[in-house]
Amino acid sequence: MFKSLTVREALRDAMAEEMVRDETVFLLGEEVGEYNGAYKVSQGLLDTFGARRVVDTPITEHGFAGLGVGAAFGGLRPIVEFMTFNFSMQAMDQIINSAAKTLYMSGGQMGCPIVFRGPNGAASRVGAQHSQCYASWYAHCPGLKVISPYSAGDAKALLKAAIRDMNPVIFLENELLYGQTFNDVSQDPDYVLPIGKALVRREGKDVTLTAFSLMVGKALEAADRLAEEGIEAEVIDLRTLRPFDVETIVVSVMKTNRVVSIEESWPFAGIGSEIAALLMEHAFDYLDAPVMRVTGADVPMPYAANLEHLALPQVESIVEAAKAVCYHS
Amino acid sequence: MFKSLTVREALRDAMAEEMVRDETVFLLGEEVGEYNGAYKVSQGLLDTFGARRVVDTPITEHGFAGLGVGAAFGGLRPIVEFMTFNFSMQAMDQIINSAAKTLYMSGGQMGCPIVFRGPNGAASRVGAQHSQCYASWYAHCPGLKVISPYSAGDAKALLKAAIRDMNPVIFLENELLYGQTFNDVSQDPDYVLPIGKALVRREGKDVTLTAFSLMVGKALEAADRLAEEGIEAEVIDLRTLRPFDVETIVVSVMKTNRVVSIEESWPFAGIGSEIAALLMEHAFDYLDAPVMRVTGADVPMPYAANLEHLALPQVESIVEAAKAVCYHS
Amino acid sequence: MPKLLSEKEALKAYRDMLLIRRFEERSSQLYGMGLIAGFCHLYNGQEAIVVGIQAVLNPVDTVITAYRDHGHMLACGMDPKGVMAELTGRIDGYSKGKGGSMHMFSREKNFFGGHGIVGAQVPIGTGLAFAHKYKEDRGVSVTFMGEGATNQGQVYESYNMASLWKLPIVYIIENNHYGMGTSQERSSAGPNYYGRGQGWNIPGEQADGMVLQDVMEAAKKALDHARSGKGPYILEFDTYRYRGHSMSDPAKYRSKEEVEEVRRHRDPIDQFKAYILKTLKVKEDQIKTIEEGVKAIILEAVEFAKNSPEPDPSELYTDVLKEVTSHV
Amino acid sequence: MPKLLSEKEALKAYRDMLLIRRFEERSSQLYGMGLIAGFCHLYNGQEAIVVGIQAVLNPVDTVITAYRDHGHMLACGMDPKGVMAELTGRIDGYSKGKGGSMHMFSREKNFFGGHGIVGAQVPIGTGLAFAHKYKEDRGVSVTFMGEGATNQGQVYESYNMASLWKLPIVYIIENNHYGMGTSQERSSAGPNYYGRGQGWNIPGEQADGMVLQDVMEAAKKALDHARSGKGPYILEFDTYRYRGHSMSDPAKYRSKEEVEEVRRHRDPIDQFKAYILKTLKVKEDQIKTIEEGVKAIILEAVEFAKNSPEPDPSELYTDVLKEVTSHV
Ligand SMILES: Cc1ncc(C[n+]2csc(CCOP(=O)(O)OP(=O)(O)O)c2C)c(N)n1
Ligand SMILES: Cc1ncc(C[n+]2csc(CCOP(=O)(O)OP(=O)(O)O)c2C)c(N)n1
Ligand SMILES: [Mg+2]
Ligand SMILES: [Mg+2]
Repeated sequence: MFKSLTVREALRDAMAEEMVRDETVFLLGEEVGEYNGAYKVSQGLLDTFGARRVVDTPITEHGFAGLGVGAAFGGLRPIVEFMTFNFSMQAMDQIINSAAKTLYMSGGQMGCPIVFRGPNGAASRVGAQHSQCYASWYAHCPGLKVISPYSAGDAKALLKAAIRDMNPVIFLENELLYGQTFNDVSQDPDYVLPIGKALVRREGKDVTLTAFSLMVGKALEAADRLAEEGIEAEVIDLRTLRPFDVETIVVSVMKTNRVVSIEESWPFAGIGSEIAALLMEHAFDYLDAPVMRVTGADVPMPYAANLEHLALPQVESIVEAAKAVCYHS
Repeated sequence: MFKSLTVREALRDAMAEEMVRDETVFLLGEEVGEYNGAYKVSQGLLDTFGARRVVDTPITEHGFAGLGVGAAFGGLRPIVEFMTFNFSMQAMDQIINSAAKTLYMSGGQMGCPIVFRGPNGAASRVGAQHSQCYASWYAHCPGLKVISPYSAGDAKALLKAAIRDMNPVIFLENELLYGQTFNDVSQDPDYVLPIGKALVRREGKDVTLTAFSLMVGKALEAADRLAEEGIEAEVIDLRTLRPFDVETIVVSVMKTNRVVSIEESWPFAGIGSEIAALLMEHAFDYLDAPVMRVTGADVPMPYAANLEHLALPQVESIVEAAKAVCYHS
Repeated sequence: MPKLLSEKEALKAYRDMLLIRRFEERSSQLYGMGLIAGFCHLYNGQEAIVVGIQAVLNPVDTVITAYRDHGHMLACGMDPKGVMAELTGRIDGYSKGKGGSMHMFSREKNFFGGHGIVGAQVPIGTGLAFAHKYKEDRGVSVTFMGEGATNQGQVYESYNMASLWKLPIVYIIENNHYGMGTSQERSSAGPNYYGRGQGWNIPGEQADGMVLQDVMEAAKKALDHARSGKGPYILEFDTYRYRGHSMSDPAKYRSKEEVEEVRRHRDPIDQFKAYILKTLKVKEDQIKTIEEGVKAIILEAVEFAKNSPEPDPSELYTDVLKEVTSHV
Repeated sequence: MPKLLSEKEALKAYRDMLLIRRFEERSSQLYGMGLIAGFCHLYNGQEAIVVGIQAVLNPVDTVITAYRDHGHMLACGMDPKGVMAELTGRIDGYSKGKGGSMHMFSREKNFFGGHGIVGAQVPIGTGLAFAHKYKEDRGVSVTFMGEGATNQGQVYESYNMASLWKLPIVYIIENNHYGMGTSQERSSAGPNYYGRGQGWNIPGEQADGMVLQDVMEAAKKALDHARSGKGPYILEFDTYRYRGHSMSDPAKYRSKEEVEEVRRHRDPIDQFKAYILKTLKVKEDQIKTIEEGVKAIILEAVEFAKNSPEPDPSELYTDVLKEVTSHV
């Protein structure tokens, strides 16, 4: 029942299945059709569903994001692909002011069921303008749901949930994960995951590592290394950033009493900051050490290979942070 | 030497003095000229400096923010007024990708000395699209400086510092403060404040209240009330959000061992979250209670008078939070 | 003209324009009394545009506009009570009091808002047109904007997609010559607004927005174009707003004479009244009856809006997310 | 033609086009070898545009473009060594290795980048024009964009301000008929791009971007217009890129024949070479000398770029903020 697929294939299958299920679901974005996706996520969809439902757009993010919002108001269920989320900054006003706030401003009348998806954060060597992580910006804003999966199975089941959701959903993928294979992909077209639930990907009793997207892989690697040194790390894949599953983290902390938060974005007012604040509020007496943050460097992303490596969280820094909160040297 | 002025007048004077001092400083934005500013902040500047230096723009935030960036690259020192920061969302890409990142991407060659200023957060009863606080979004991003003053004196001295700064500065004002008078305004045209320093506005030993902009006033009121109940609150006016003055807070916490962070924005990944995280890292052993956050409600801003009141931090909730961290009932 | 309007239709149009005018006058009063707050943008002077256009729409057609939206809502048949109660921020308002003047909607009447960010409604309206085409429901999206808004880049991004994909949409530019305090001349380069679509192969034309019949004629042509699958059309209407930009604008950027001149010689309601009296031979007392009817409706709306309760505090946290998922 | 180019100038133009072509060929190789990474957009085929325009610029004029920028940098006299070292991400690159292919600048040569976000350079270039006018330095901003970028709304927001304020700017549209895999027909409504400025009273014209002399002639006219205070001008050049959109694009959306057709009959370097051989009677061995000179420069650049060290790790945290304040 679970199959091996790349994240790229899993995402494509999620869209294809939902497009089969619901005639109002369509895909809109740059190069999603004839090119089969800039990163080939929409491979084959144009052939299967035709140009009515797989729509290539001009390079006008502000305009086509707003068009998507209007189509959602008009009764359709758009999936809007940003070639990368970096370009969503041009569309920010439509995403926040039109998509996220209108349900509330209308007293519940104007739902906006839309998915904005695409790769978020750094790819490889693409420089500052193409490497920003938008997780904390979007997670800051009520009216949105924000998902950022790691495995192919989660990517599929959560994207399907996002497409079925009645709200605007920000679906943050990662270019470096697209080619990665996972054997956890459900083939059941009715299989969806609930939005808003974190997953304990590895159990451990000594320290909790929280991460999302690509960083889950790094956290798991770090946990392997830590195990060699006798530290049992519990790894939590956050999966959804809004609504945020603080419970799963608190339960873990009650056991481990130590947390390292990992994210590739900038530290200030990031996801790790929120975790620190939430744990203050919900688990203050269980913390034997301060929550430690491993984050991207507080700089725009450099192009040079060595600097880019230094700018991003690496397994070594996670291991070090975990040891530090365990007071283990 | 210090004079009584409204925040509105202080901001105007700051701009006027800097425009006298430096011929390359100019003001650009909607209604800044003939209308004397939508909120009258630029009152009289067109008359004094003429249309070359006080430039009314079309309603095209994306375009004129980018034009400002280009003018800064070209050797000028633009002050770009957003009628409110809500409209800066349309210009977000130019602010972050062009203004904030280019110095780094150019290896230090392309400085962008520009000030983006205007009212931030909620005014009164203007609804969800006009009431967002952008403090944590901007403070998240390296390459920017972010200032949000409370008093007229700080507004003047920090806006002058911002205009003289070689970097892009986000200057977050508050519409509800414009008409408020403070007697702390220096008349010395050379008086500037350093960016990046918080100010202890009231000393106290029992609990630290941190706030910025309008919320400083609420924190001071809360401190008065707390004093009546025998709790001595120390009130810190953050003033600058990036770079962030964690030292001043830590010094205070070493004394009070308790912190309440106040901000009008949404809680998730806000300034309060960052303060919690920083205090974990820098003052874990000094905290006798978890950092408590008083924030805006996690909803788009409602229009109805009663709901708007509930959506924003009020003095009562600050008092309650302070008592809670003091374990005082 | 008889082609356009029967007597009955003419009287309805007159009534609708008057309803809007009186509604706005009352809004202004309530604002002064502190019952309405925040931004409140009145439509006085521009009534012929929405009423004229509404007259040629089909029920399936959708309407969207900016924040100067009271007229659009009343014209498309939304209940003045619900609109006024929204202005006062009460639970019986169209948005339960959470939206206010700028943010009202009616799915029932196909009115899609009420948007506060200048220009934002234009791509959204283009998306409504996309949905019409996708669903093949033969509807047209009627997307209004001010002349100030036409400088927004997202307008041209929309024109491009609408033209490329032949979307059924009519873009309506309500040119009242000012965007807040900035006159058209100071905000906009180019000979006109309706012609800016040419660069995207979109036909456009201009008409007098103070003359209801002219509005209808132009609108009919544009709607026919869009309905017949030929793609977008742009209409620019020459109009004028009598009041300041919003309730807080004293409008010092123009002379009293300029305003008076328009009020006296070009008022859309006066012009239309003269027309129906003269050409359609409508009787003065028919007009009187209409005027009294309107008065009663407005009074009722005001009473309703004053007496409707504030939303329950629990409403603060509702409507942030919709918690049902779709299972077709 | 003799009006436009002396023999010396013609040979320089030939050399510059060739330099760009060879530079790009080498970039492609180094990319294949893993020495260059990330996005890398080559300029092969479009050389006549930047070289032709550069030939009519004054030193005070400023240039800005998007990410397909190697040609622009070489044409304006930036050192191939520094450009290549940036491509390899080394400390001697124009941005100390921090910017890469898309993000290089030279204040000295008045080259303002190198911008990765489609369309973003257009308001920025308009701001450079604003600065020229403000400083009264008689400079013109020359702002390049692809035909795909012309659909961006910020372009029309820029047109509006440039025309309103009569800014000295020439907008250059390099129409290579594709934006990534999307052909012009699928991305853009309207009869052409140069004419889209009409709605803002901006004159425009089109020329063959594969013929250096045509580029120069059109550019001279446009620059004269902007320099003389008449405001913006739009030039659209018909051109072609031989390579995929970036190094990772196999360009399956067009046929090999289409590419070959252009290479064979319209190549800007071949055409210009034929012209100078025939009309200017330049000798074959003069050409040879130039070609060898170019070869040597490129080899030197490659060696330099390979041998320049990576930036010191401490560079990670420099250049985030500039820590001096201005005291005039
Ligand atoms: C993006 C944005 N910028 C600025 C504003 C503030 N604002 C509200 S209405 C307005 C003027 C709009 O003028 P116009 O489009 O002509 O419409 P009118 O008010 O005349 O109906 C401005 C500047 C806004 N709401 N949104
Ligand atoms: C806002 C934005 N959206 C998408 C992209 C991805 N992208 C980079 S180049 C490009 C195509 C641009 O085509 P065109 O303007 O014709 O320039 P050309 O590459 O042909 O020189 C796209 C879609 C981007 N960089 N920025
Ligand atoms: Mg107007
Ligand atoms: Mg192109």
